[in-house]
Amino acid sequence: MAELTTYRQAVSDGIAREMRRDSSVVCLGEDIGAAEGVFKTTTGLFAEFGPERVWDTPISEQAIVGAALGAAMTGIRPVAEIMFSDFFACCYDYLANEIPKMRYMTGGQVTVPLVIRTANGGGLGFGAQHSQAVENWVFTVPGLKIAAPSTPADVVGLMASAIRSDDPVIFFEHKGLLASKGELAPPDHVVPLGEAAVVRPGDDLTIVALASTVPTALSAAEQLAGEDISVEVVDLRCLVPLDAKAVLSSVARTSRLLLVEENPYQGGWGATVASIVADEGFELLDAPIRRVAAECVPLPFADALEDVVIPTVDKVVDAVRRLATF
Amino acid sequence: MAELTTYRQAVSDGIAREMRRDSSVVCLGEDIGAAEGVFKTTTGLFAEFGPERVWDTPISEQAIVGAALGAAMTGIRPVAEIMFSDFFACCYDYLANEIPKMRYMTGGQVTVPLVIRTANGGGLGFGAQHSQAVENWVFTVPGLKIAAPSTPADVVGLMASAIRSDDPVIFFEHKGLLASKGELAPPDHVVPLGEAAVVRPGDDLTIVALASTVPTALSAAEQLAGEDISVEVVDLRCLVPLDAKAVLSSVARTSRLLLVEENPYQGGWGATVASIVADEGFELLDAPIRRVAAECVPLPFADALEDVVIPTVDKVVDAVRRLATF
Amino acid sequence: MTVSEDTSIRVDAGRLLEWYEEMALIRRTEKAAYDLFMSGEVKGTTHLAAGHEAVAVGASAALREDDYVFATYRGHHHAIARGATPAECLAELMSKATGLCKAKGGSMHLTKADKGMLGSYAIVGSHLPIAAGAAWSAKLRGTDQVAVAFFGDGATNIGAFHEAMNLAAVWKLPVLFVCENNLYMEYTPIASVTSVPNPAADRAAANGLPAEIIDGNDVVIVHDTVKVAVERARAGDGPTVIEALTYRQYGHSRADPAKYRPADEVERWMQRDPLRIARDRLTSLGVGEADIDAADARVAQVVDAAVQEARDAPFPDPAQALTDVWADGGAVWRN
Amino acid sequence: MTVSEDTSIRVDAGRLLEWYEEMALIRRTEKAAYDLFMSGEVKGTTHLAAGHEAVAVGASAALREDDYVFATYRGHHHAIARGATPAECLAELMSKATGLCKAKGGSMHLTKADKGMLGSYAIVGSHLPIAAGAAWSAKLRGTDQVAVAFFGDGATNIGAFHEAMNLAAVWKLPVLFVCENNLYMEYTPIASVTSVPNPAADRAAANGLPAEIIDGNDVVIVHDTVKVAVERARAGDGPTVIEALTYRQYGHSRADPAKYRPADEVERWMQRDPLRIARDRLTSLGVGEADIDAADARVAQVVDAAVQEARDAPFPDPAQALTDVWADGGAVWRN
Ligand SMILES: Cc1ncc(C[n+]2csc(CCOP(=O)(O)OP(=O)(O)O)c2C)c(N)n1
Ligand SMILES: Cc1ncc(C[n+]2csc(CCOP(=O)(O)OP(=O)(O)O)c2C)c(N)n1
Ligand SMILES: [Mg+2]
Ligand SMILES: [Mg+2]
Repeated sequence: MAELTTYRQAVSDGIAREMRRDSSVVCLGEDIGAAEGVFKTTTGLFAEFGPERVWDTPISEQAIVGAALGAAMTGIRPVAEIMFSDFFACCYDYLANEIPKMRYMTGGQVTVPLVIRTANGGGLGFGAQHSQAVENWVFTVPGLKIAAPSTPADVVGLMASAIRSDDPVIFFEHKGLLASKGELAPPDHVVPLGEAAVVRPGDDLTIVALASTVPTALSAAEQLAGEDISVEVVDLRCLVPLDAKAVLSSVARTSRLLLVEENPYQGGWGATVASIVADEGFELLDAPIRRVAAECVPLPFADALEDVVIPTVDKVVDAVRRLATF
Repeated sequence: MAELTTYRQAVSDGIAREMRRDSSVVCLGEDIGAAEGVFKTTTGLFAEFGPERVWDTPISEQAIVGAALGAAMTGIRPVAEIMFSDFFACCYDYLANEIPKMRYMTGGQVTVPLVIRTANGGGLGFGAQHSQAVENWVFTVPGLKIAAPSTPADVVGLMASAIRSDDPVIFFEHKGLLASKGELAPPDHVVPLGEAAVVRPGDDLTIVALASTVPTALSAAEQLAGEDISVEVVDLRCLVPLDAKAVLSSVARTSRLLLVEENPYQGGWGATVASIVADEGFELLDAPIRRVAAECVPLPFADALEDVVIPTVDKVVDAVRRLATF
Repeated sequence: MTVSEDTSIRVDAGRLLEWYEEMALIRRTEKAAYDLFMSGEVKGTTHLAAGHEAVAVGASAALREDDYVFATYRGHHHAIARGATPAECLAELMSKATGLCKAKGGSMHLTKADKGMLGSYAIVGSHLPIAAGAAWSAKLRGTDQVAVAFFGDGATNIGAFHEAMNLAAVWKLPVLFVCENNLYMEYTPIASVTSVPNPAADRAAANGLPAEIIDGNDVVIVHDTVKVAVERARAGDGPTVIEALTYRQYGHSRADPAKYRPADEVERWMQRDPLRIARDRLTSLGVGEADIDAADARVAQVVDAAVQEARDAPFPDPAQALTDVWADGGAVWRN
Repeated sequence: MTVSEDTSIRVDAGRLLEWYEEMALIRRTEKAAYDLFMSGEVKGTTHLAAGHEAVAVGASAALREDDYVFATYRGHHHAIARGATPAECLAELMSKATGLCKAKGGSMHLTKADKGMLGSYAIVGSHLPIAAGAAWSAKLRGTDQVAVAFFGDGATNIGAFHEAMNLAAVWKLPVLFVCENNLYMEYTPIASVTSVPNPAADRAAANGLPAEIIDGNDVVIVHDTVKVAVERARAGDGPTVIEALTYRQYGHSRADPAKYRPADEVERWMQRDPLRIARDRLTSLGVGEADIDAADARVAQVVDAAVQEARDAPFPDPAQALTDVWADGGAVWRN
């Protein structure tokens, strides 16, 4: 069996591999240097690459992302860290109005090869302003590629693609997965942006999941196997490019679709996937499309409350049971 | 027939009516005072209510919306203007992390009765950073009420509800509709938040539309009537609260649903509505759910290009024809 | 450190003893919070303000009951200084139904609205415009309330700080911007990412505002400085920036051992513990050690009881998760 | 106005005549843009820089070909000063396929990347951190390129300005922050919403930066000031803030008649037209009126031809709407 590593370590590894390959890759962010990141996801980078490649910034999210953009326009491949994805709101002008529109507005004159990495999602008890899963925020804006891996190997493989991409990529590292373990990525491991993975094959129903909801879906599938319900789990891995074909071809076999999203139901990414299937896959469906997403409330602090709000294995199992017998 | 007025004038009227009723209603924003707003949507307010009720601000979107929040927490009913809705990105922390979460995070201690008004949408040739329809940006965040009227009377009626609401309301005024005319709202006209309107009854297919896409849908419906396709047009008027019942009960009669959205397809509000119907209305449907939304690109400047990107009457007519014969 | 100790300051011994006790109460509550975090009874994260007590207590003593206070995620001291009990604070940290915010907020979001403590904000700098807005509201309503925003040195490099100062200055709002400069952001020294030596004070003139740099560990100096600024604000003379030099006695958050801080720096600041400074002042004012120790003993009792009370409190009813979004108490977003 | 005219400045007459011609070219192009807007051939909006020519031409003359320039929606002058032709600018405004940005950008987004003109930004202040990033890139790549960000007085109250200055100062980036202070935001006088008299310059010290306040209508003064700042930047001595006082000769945008401006103020500034100032300097340097008029005539010819060329150009192929999102030239977001 391959060696195991943590998702957290995979982040640093993935960045380091690219920094070794390409000297134009430069990191910036708050506390990422000597402190190695508040989530320890930039471990070893400062030691290996030094202050010319790993830059500590002030608490200035607009300056961080804005500077990354300016650098990307002029020959650097910046990898900017926004400590918590909730803080995307503090630099959203760059995410929504500047970065994704730059190439288009200039008629293709300017290319923006940058990565914005961020710790995303809940599960660590950080409360309403530090726990959100906000892939859907950036999903509203055309012009950004969006990766959200669920395993250490995918972290490395997608990081390689993200950093090598000539397009801007928003890279979500899930806080709740940081301590999880998985196979070490082999050398030169590259996962193309926009390819979903069938992480568990099944026949009765398709679950489409992303990042933290992949293990949730897998646990549910495992439990449901004991009830003779065969669930296929598709890990989208990216929202843009969106591997809609993978979803549609799974639904073509299972005829049933459940989306499991960490973001709130209203405006969630799963709604777009659902709408594609409700259009292009309408004739494939034998049952309603359902979404297990977060309740439409801010994230509460207490575990007892949080469990009511976010998708859990129980909720997924329950939803599958009801759909399977529809 | 009732007197006519413009949508633009209805905005000022709607605000003025509430300012007369309640002295705690205070406006702030860029160039809204003596200059009466760059879209002339605060006409007469400064003259009638003076500088103590109508405050010109610096170009500081965070300060505008942040100050509105602080004032709302302490006894004022601020009505803040963000000149173009694209600039929501410049104060998105307040829209996403502060305002909608305040009441919840404090366990109900603090109430936030504020309105943020903004000129939204395309059609005036202002390019990629001044033309977006961004209802979907705020729709990703639970805790905000969202109004987007399509007629002068609804502007007044929804403005009354928004300003009287003890919850935060994001109020979208559509730039492309400002010059359009409609019936003057009667005195004391109030349209409750969260009630859709069937603006054209029909039997064969339901179009759900919002703001600018309402007239687009109505034109399409008119044209299709000549082809003996009877289209029902539902004007959502609000995204939160969402009148899902109105949509479902229309679809219960027509069995066919088309959503017409100005925002891009990816992450659009229509996806959430589609997903509700694909779940709760699955058995009502005789055809796929379709969405005519903007293409997933930034908004181009030239009209010849913009027409390719945004929903047009032709695109709606075409989509309805194909769905009606499905 | 550029702080010159002003020995000419006069203060009533009885009042100072009250302040001492309040600071001790905060200190002991923070210690309890730390222990509860380490034992797993507080989950998530917590940012302790031990070392910063003089800022909260000194400032609070200069405010009226109906004034407004806005704090950061490192805000336990401000909640307590404004009258939140250790029991309700700890209950919040421990996810209990009796918490200040019904366990919906957590350590980073202590709020005690009925005491004018209008929240702890976890997005750096976000509350500065909000505090300006509360001050604007006071002005609009014609009260002479004042709003005070407390923030860290790290917050001085974020745009919202600049926007808030400018708006407050132009509108002459009754707001104080009080920086608790503890030399560090999370783990990075503020000096390494800031273009001026005094991150808050050196930015004041850019908005035409007066600034004071003070010893933030001396409760008397804090009180006296804030008092003057509050009077200015109430008189309609606008905002003041105060930069209070202080130091945190724990790490940034959670179990951070703060290894990035030089030992001699820590040592120097521990010598300048706000409780010790206050104790010295009390002694020199003739207050006996026994009286001070009695205050400590009272505090110990209160906090021990608070821990017990919080421990005994129930977790919230899960149904509470779907309340409190809207003013009607509910969370319904669609029909 | 605090500008003192420095009569000791020396400049080569030939060079100044070139600058004059360039300014005249901008002026005439703006006039053409105005006429085309009024006749409906330019749609949407347009923000003319007539009156601001000396800033663009003077600064540009102090830069190298490989330096970077970042401008605002009021940016035609910078595009032209960096080498964009009037024809390609007007074509962009007229939604033509031959426009600088293939008619995808429009008046507010002129960009000429191969001349280092890295864009016109329509969100106030947004480009200031971006310019700092380009300067950071130059530093990282070890070139000695400089980035210059031009912005309005209104932009000085937005957070991004503060963040950009601080980052640029801390990292000692080779960037210039050049404010075109024309006294107004859209319709509101900047003084009424700004806490200091010099909106840009008075904020520099807050980030440890040097500042200059200059006559932005005198191309020679602009050139000389920028030159010194550029040298500082290239030498690794960090950013400079320059506040150039100027005035717009049209309204804010579209057909705005700018009625909110007092007649005597307008009159005073029209007297200080940058073209007139340059013409006076030329005459005092001994350049004959005929030579200057010849420049005007050349410019008229170029711009008239440019209008014709832009008029004759085709509208873009609709298929172009779905290109240029990604580096592969396409816009595919799903399979
Ligand atoms: C906008 C934003 N960026 C980053 C963070 C992460 N963060 C939390 S506390 C902190 C350090 C803040 O330092 P300072 O303002 O000095 O306050 P202190 O913690 O020292 O009291 C950072 C970077 C945040 N909460 N918000
Ligand atoms: C963030 C943001 N807020 C508001 C606007 C609307 N707006 C466009 S130009 C302008 C005035 C800007 O004034 P100034 O910076 O002085 O530049 P000038 O137009 O005078 O050249 C405003 C408010 C905007 N584009 N971006
Ligand atoms: Mg600090
Ligand atoms: Mg201006």
